[in-house]
Amino acid sequence: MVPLHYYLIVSAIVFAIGVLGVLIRRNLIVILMSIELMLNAVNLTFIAFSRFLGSMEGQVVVFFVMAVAAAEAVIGLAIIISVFRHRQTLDPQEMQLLKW
Amino acid sequence: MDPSTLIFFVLATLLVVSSLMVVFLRNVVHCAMALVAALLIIAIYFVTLQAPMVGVLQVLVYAGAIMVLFLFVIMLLNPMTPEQPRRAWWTLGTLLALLLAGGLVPMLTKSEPAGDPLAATELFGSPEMLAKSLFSDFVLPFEIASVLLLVAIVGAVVLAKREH
Amino acid sequence: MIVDFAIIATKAFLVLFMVLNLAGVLGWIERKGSALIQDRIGANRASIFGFAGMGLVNTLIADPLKFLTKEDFVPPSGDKFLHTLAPCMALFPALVTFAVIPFGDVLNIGGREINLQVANLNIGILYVFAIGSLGVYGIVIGAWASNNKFSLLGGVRGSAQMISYEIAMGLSVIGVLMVYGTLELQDIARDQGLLIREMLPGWLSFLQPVIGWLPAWGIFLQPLAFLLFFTAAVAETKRIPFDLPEGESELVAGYHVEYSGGKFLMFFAGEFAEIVTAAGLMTTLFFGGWQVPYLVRDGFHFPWGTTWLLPHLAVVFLQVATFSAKVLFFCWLQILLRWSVPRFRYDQVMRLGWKMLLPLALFNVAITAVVIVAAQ
Amino acid sequence: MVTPASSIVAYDLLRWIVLIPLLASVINLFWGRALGKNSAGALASAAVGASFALALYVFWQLPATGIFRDLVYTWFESGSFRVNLSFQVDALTAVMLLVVTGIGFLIHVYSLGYMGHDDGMVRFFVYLNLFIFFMLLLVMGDNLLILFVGWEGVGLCSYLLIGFWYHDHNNTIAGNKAFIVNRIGDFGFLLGILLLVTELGRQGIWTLDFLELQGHVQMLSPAIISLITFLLFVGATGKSAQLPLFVWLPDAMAGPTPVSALIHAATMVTAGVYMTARLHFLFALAPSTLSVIAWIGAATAFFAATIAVTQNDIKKVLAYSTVSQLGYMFLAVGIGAFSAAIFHVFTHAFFKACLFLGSGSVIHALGGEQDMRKMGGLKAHMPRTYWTYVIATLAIAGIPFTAGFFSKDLILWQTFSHGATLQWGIVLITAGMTAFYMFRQLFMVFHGECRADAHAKAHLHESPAVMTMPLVILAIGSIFAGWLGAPEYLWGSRWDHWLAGVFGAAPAHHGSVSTEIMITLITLAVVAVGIGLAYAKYGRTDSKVGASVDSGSILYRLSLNKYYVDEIYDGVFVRPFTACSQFFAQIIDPSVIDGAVNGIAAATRGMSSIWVGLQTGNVQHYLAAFLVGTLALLAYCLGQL
Repeated sequence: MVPLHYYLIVSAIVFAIGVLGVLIRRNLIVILMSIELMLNAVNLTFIAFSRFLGSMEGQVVVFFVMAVAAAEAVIGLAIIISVFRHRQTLDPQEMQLLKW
Repeated sequence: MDPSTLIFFVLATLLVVSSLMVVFLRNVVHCAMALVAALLIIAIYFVTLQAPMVGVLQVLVYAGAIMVLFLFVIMLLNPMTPEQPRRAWWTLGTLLALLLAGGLVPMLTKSEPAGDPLAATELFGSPEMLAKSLFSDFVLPFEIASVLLLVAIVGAVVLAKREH
Repeated sequence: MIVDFAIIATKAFLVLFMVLNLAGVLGWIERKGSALIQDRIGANRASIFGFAGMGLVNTLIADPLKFLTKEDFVPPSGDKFLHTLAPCMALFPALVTFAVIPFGDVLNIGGREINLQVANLNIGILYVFAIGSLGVYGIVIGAWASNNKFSLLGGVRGSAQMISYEIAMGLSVIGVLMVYGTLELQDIARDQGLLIREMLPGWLSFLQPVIGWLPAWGIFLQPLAFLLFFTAAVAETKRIPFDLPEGESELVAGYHVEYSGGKFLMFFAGEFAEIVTAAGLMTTLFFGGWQVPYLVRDGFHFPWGTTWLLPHLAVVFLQVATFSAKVLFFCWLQILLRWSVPRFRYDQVMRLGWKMLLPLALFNVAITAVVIVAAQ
Repeated sequence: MVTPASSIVAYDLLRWIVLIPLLASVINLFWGRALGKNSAGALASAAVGASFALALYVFWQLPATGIFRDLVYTWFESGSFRVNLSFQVDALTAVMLLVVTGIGFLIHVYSLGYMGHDDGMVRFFVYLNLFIFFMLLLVMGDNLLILFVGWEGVGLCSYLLIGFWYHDHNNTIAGNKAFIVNRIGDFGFLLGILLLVTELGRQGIWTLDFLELQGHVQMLSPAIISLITFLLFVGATGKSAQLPLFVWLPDAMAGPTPVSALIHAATMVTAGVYMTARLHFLFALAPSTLSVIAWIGAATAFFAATIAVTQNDIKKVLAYSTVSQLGYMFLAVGIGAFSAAIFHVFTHAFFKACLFLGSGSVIHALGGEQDMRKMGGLKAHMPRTYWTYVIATLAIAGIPFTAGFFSKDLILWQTFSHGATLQWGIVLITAGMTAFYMFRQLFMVFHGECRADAHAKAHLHESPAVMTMPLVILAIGSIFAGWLGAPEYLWGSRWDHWLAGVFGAAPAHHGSVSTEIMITLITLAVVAVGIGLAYAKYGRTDSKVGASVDSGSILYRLSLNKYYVDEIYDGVFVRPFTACSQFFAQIIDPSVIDGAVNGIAAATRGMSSIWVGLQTGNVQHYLAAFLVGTLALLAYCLGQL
């Protein structure tokens, strides 16, 4: 039986990698994907806990996370499309109008 | 080392590698495919953790729908300009991420090992149980999620529609 | 332990073997069928010592040889890795889906009870859809990897079309799941062994003499669902009248313009495998799967009372044979479709999927729910 | 004496007495215009009439020592401190109830005629009904807070009605004056209530309920009680126009005459008396306050009378006489003769309402003329008004066997027998002056030749029946209302027995019946002198009214100008206050307050101009900062583990 810690550590690493992606990439689509990666890392911890605590709550939460992730991805991609239409780029550094 | 642990480590390696590929590959489509791989591996983890339902949903929703949507958008925009990274920012980001991982790992390992896995019964993770808790304890969140999805649909249509 | 493993391996091998062969046979059926319908002879050139075998030689031997010996061309500006990955991703789901489709009831042999189904998952139908949803990657990746405007367009079309019709497909099946109350295909198949009179609620008992003798097949309980499922399944296989991703007339060959040789063969086989899988699903969900009307484990029990006992092996054989026959019939039906209906326009495809199938499926779910509640 | 709880009876009818006028008021407020002025007025009058009928019914059922209670709901509750919205009717309340609804009803009817030509009639009746509602709240509330709500409510209505003809700026000013002066008094009143609650609370009793208060006030130390009662009395001086806060009442005459009759003569101004009577158990424990009240009452009676003798405005005279009569009531309160005070409230309500309505009828006839020098000889033109006026005048002057005679005489006798000889002297003289100025008014208005201008003469007419009927009824009341409280040597008083349930047994009379009769005779003599003087000066047909009077004397001018009290207040309080406000508004506010605010704003802008550099607009930078914060938290948690 694989102990709980292993899963947690793996998910932590994946999560950190996702953060890294969000930090350093300069392509909105990839950033969005990295966010999905982080979400899934968290989902993994949820499922692991639900398994090791023997309660369904974790799985239910993951279910909701998926729903929210779907909504988030849809909206994010829609935003990306409209942004790309206006200023032929996906580079977040190019989108700095929102400041003083 | 018993086979389940072996499988775990193999999957873990694959998962980490594919996640790294998501972050570090230059080509967006390659990133997407790497992410698909990562998602599938996580789905396998779910199944091994007695959450087959959620695992299948993972494949169905993430790999089957969301990622296809990503690819669809990538093809639609087809961004040709390759991104040029800036060294300083990369090093800073990597440093921060490493710190995060270095902080999280001990954090999570310090948490005392959870109780008996025997609590997981035969039915555990089956559609029945998931549905039971979904429609008994979590009805309200469930409904709210449905509304959220509706809102997302409308929002997406409004955002992506060409105005003219 | 070893024996169990061997049994599972045998089942898997058998199913895989059957599906692939069936795919080949379908190639032959398609070509000869088209020839018949278009009043030509067709597929009769290749022959071994003058033996053409009605084109069997052509389709089962010559064509594969030709494909495998052709040059495997990758467009220079394309993406080699993905270009290779795509056909596998197209073929793989079609093949593994069949794992959860039961092709018979239990087989008692040497004191063992063998469930005639490769993998008995308690989430069977969901598994089918999950794997099916992966099928789209083959097209999309292939289209993108070959870096060709036609194929890119085909890929975009394909991804949109397949996602759209997956939704309608899933929703159309929900009605069936509600009726039989399980996700497991083997259970669904077993439940269809009942007779309608055993399922009729009290307030409908006056219908007993009229329809009571019918077997409780999905087609009788969920006719609308079957129509929707059939349409969606055909669209999923990307064949005429839904061949927009391929679109010979406007996109040359759509997503596999740049494919040749073995990779194209894989796409080709994948398509037929999908047909087989779809046929298997239709059979299992709506036409009783391996059920023979009035045939139970020890023989026939006709509604008018006469019973006709059979040995176990005979029963199992009958079941498997029936299943195969049904699957073959639906494969033939889908192929026949290709030569008998005109193609849709792309916007028509989308409108059909979103504005007709989806609402109808939802309507079906609602009606089913109402009836079930009323029946309790 | 604490009323035994056994005699408390739950009685759900009470709430309707209060609610009906409110309902009528609301209906008129929203749909009055749709109904039309006349039907709106009819509705309003009917509503008050209904309340009156209910009140009579309740009065009929009420046992002498019993209390009816009607708990509507618990208004609020905090800890053990609970305040109910609930009503009670005991003997005292019953009297006030009948006065308010009965007289109120008559005056409503009267207003139908009086306000008939006014465009604001609907609004008028809305206010009037609202007033009745609040007044009933005041007299029927079973705890001090409900009473206070009613107290403030009637103040509001008084303000609204004084400024009813808001087109004339002076009326608005008069309304403001009434309101502000009352605020001073109410502030004292509120302080008194708060002090009472907190002090009792300190003893562990959290209540405002009258009965419970009655049961527990003995706990308080005398000094505290004196302070509380004094503060409460300050409120009473404001509402009941006693020295030094009487100045608003004369100006309040700017309102329509029915209002003056109802609010500023019969009911509202007596609220102070009612309040002191209602809290008699409290005041009884504060002899020092009582003596103060006695003195202020006497002084007010005299002071107002001296002003009244020279006024030429028909309503001003009545206003000052009201102040004077209120002085009598407070004198009675001051000497502990609560039932006598309420008795005078009762009778005074009749004849003073009658007088006001009569004057209103006169003003109505003369098309708004209020100066008595432009009247005279109206006897011939409006007989009904005249005779009712005569009766009411006799009553207020205290002619035997009229209502005023019994009540005023009772107060005088009680004062004397209580040993407050000095106050007795003062009010004795006041009685004479009362007779003088009332008959002066009678002569100036109704006798002699008519001095009205031609135009007024032209449409001189007796008022319609709808106005004179109430006058007649009130006149009858002005005679017989007093017979309830006849002295012992006549057929005796039923009044004291009636109120004994509330105030306990009437104070024993020191002194013999002979003394009492003698006191009465002395009073009558003084009154006769007053009447004689009035006749001599104004009664004879050859007297030159207006010019004849020796306007030269300093005393006369003092009196005519109300001792310049308004001017003094203006100089002492108003002007310094406005000056102070000016100073703060024009120097402090722009420089200090605005300066501070603007300074803060400027400082903020300066700081932000420094920090704005952090806002690069680049999401990833923000995320990095966010991540740093997360890491800090993480490090902290790790440190905890």
